[in-house]
Amino acid sequence: MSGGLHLSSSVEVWVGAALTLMVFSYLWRDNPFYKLAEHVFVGVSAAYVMVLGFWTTLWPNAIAKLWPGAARLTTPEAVEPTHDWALLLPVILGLLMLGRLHPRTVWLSRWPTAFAIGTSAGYNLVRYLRSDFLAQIHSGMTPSLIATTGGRLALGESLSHAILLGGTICGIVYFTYTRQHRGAWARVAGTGVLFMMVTFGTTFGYTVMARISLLVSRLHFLLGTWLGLI
Amino acid sequence: MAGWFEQANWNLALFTLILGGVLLASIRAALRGRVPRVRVLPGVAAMAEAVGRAVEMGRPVFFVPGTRDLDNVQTVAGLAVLGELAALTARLECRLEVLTDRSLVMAAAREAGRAAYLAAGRPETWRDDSVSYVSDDQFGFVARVDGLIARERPATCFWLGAFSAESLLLAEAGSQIGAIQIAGTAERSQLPFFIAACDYTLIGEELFAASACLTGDPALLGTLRGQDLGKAVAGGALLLGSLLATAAALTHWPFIVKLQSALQRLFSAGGP
Amino acid sequence: MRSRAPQLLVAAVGILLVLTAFVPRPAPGAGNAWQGFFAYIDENFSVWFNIMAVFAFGLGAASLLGVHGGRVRRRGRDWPYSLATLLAFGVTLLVGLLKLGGPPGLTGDPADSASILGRIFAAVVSPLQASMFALLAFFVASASYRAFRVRTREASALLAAALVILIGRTPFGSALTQWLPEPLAFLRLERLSLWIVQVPNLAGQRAIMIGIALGVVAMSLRLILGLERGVLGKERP
Amino acid sequence: MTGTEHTAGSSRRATGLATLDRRWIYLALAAAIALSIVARIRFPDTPSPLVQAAYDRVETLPPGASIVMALDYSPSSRPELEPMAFAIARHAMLRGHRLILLSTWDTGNAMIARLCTEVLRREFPERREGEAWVALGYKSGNEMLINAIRQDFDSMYASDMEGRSCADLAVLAGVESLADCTLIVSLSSGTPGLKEWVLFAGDVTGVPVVGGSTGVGTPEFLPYFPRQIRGLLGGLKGAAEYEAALELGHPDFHQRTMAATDGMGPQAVAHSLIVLFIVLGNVGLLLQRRQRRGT
Repeated sequence: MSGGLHLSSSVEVWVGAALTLMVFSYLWRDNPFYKLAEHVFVGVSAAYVMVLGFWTTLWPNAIAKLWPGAARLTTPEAVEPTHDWALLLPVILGLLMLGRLHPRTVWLSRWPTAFAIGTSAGYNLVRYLRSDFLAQIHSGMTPSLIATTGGRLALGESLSHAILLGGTICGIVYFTYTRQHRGAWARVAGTGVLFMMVTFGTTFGYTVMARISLLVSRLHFLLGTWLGLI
Repeated sequence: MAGWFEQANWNLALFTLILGGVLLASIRAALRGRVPRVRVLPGVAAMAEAVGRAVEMGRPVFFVPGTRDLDNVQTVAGLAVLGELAALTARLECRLEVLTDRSLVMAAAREAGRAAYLAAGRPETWRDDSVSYVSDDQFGFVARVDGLIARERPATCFWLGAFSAESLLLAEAGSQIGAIQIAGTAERSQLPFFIAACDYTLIGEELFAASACLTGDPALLGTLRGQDLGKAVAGGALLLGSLLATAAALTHWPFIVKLQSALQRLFSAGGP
Repeated sequence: MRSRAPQLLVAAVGILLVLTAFVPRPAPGAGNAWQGFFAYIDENFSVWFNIMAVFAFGLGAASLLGVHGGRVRRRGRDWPYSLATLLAFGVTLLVGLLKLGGPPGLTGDPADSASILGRIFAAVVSPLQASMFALLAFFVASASYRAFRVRTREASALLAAALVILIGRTPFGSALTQWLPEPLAFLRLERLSLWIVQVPNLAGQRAIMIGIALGVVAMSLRLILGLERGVLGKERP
Repeated sequence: MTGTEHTAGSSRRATGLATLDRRWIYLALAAAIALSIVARIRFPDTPSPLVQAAYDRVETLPPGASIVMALDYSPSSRPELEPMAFAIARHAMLRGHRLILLSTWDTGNAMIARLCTEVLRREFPERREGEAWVALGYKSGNEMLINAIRQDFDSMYASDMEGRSCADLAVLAGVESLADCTLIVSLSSGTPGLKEWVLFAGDVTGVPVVGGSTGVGTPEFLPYFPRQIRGLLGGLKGAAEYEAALELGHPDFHQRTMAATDGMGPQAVAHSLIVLFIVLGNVGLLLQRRQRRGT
């Protein structure tokens, strides 16, 4: 702390520091400073995302492909994209979505909603079946008894494999719906819960460091960049 | 055939057909009266009570159907639960506040809410603006929701859908004001935080089962029987695969080795 | 027409997308119409979805203006703050859509660091995002204090695993247990945390993943069949 | 503000431990981290087996061995991964290895450029660019890039980042493809990254892979150790351990920066504090139980 304060002279740093403190004030309780930061944040960030959506999604992927001349407006040296009339479909669906703005045309918006729900169903069904069902079973089919190179039983490793297999199956049992969790079945399911709790504890423990880093870098900004203490 | 069907994905196709068939058969059986008795999920059972608590306290219920868009199946599962909860808030005349960070989700949530109030016989009490859009920005959304929680002090918070790092930012804010919180997500990295901060958490697949359990609709309950049969396949395959792998490694008998590699191929997730 | 037909669209889109997984990708410059059709769907439906989502911004904006505009008009509680939201929203939208500042005219990246939008991002959005995100450090601390108690068997398992990992992530974690003799070496913190990650953690993850996969498959099928009432706002029987 | 329980006066202290107002926790955490930043607290670290395995791989290669290092990360995860890149690059230079830098991420060029200016050119001026190391940079294609350079580097990289023809560079003499390299180092914060380098490069060619990943991503890679990944640096701690290993193994060498070790100071303080609060909460709970049983 030898140097003492060396306050920053940049307006942006001061704005950033003020906003940081306003957000942190929430930790004490809700207050006018937090409220102001929150309301500005909502307005700016909503508009920011909308602007990016317009210029980086709608413009190049829809407008420029329906009206190739448009591409030149944003990138003069660009090669004109080829027409893709099929893009009229999402544009029409998008316009139907706006039907919600008027009570009499609300029903129109159910078509684009249906399209969206259809994509969620279609995209995920096979993907999850492959990567979370087949792949997990595939990598779970490992030997439960491991022999050392000398032909003896590797006790520790075998035990670990057996625990892994047993824990997985107990966990699966926990998730069953159509059998009441009573008696032995309940004990197996309970063991499954214990395994899952260990899983959650592990993930939690591993995440703490990443979260602390975020605070460290914010405090670096406040103490260093703003106050010049370090 | 070669040009029509991706042969590398034969086992994926096989399992799609098997699971699809099992699910369809379970639905059919349930519709014919063989409705499975489903065990009570504590998180689902607590939902009605949690809404009732809000009515008693005269405070609102907050609902967030995740923070991803409508193409995420968890969002849709959250909305399915919202449909059932809205029917409840309609009957109990409880204030429902749905906050979304995607416009498409907002539209779908309004549709679900309106239909639920209509079905509950109270269409006149439904207001579209009880579902509002905040901001697509992850933390802009959180800033608003946390602020609202501190100000409106909801009695109950539902966090049902796909969440990222904001899970704990939302759930801690709710815990600070002592709200009853019921969460559910299939994002494995966020489950620990909901478990730590919420009263009830629907773990992974339970999120998808919640709407079925709430409605008690025979067809939906039928799919739960189908899912359980899928679990039997998974557990059986794991046991058999392990057994064969052990036998193959210890004995090296050609027959067992062949059988084991055949089973491995059946569950291979490779392909293009 | 109004109630049934959108459900057919859900089914059609869902089934088409499921089929894309089973149709071969056409070789470059070759492939039949069947392959070409599904390749187009596979590549473009997510783009279509995003285009639709941009149109839907209109609804989001309307909701935002409705909530905050309404409060300003009625002079409701906290209306000056709502005015701040409206101003922030309007200004950002304007300078962004017109690409004010930065590269000339409409050319260039809308969020270019020299543009006004880029500068708003750097000065306002970025510190706000980072600060909200940093709140997590505090919340992680308070949540672990509250939840990690030896109340039940389950909570104790959660606590034990988290403690081993947490202590193992500190520089002196491994020193704490270094004294353990070789037969008990498996209890040394670094080995124990590795074992927890590779065995019980993996078992739990695997069970959850298999469950989720089945849940997603069932949910998708229910959507395709139109069994989930509620989501599409189908009137109930 | 938390749901304080109403208990008899005698057990107030125990209850207090079990139901601390969360604002004390916030204050303690902020103060502890701020103090450890300002006071620059450092703790000596010891390398864990995973990091030591990575270190030993680099240490035991014969001088002149060619190491491919992929910097697959972006500025947001730079704090965790850059210290790894710096430490491993220093180690490779010290041991006289050849270093080939590339990336499958478009943000990778900037990351490679920082490594070149901050470490390679500045700290090892005698190990010349083009002879001891080369920055090939980013090429698009994701995992297809890995597939392509498995056959030969030429197909993707005709020149390095500064436009020098690769055919003229001494550092690439005898290194036609990934298969000719002696070690692959992948530092990644997502996809494509370590997993792809293992699946598409290490597993196929047999060239050993050593990896580094963000703290959050680490558990995913642990199952690959030790067969497919020969050494693993997990997050900031992994990087700090590598810095420690380098200090132990080459005590004469002065590391100009030890960003990970510096960053671990506040981390260690914060982690200890959280553990302390957990312990306090449980002590409070146990005291409460005992008192309840007593009355």
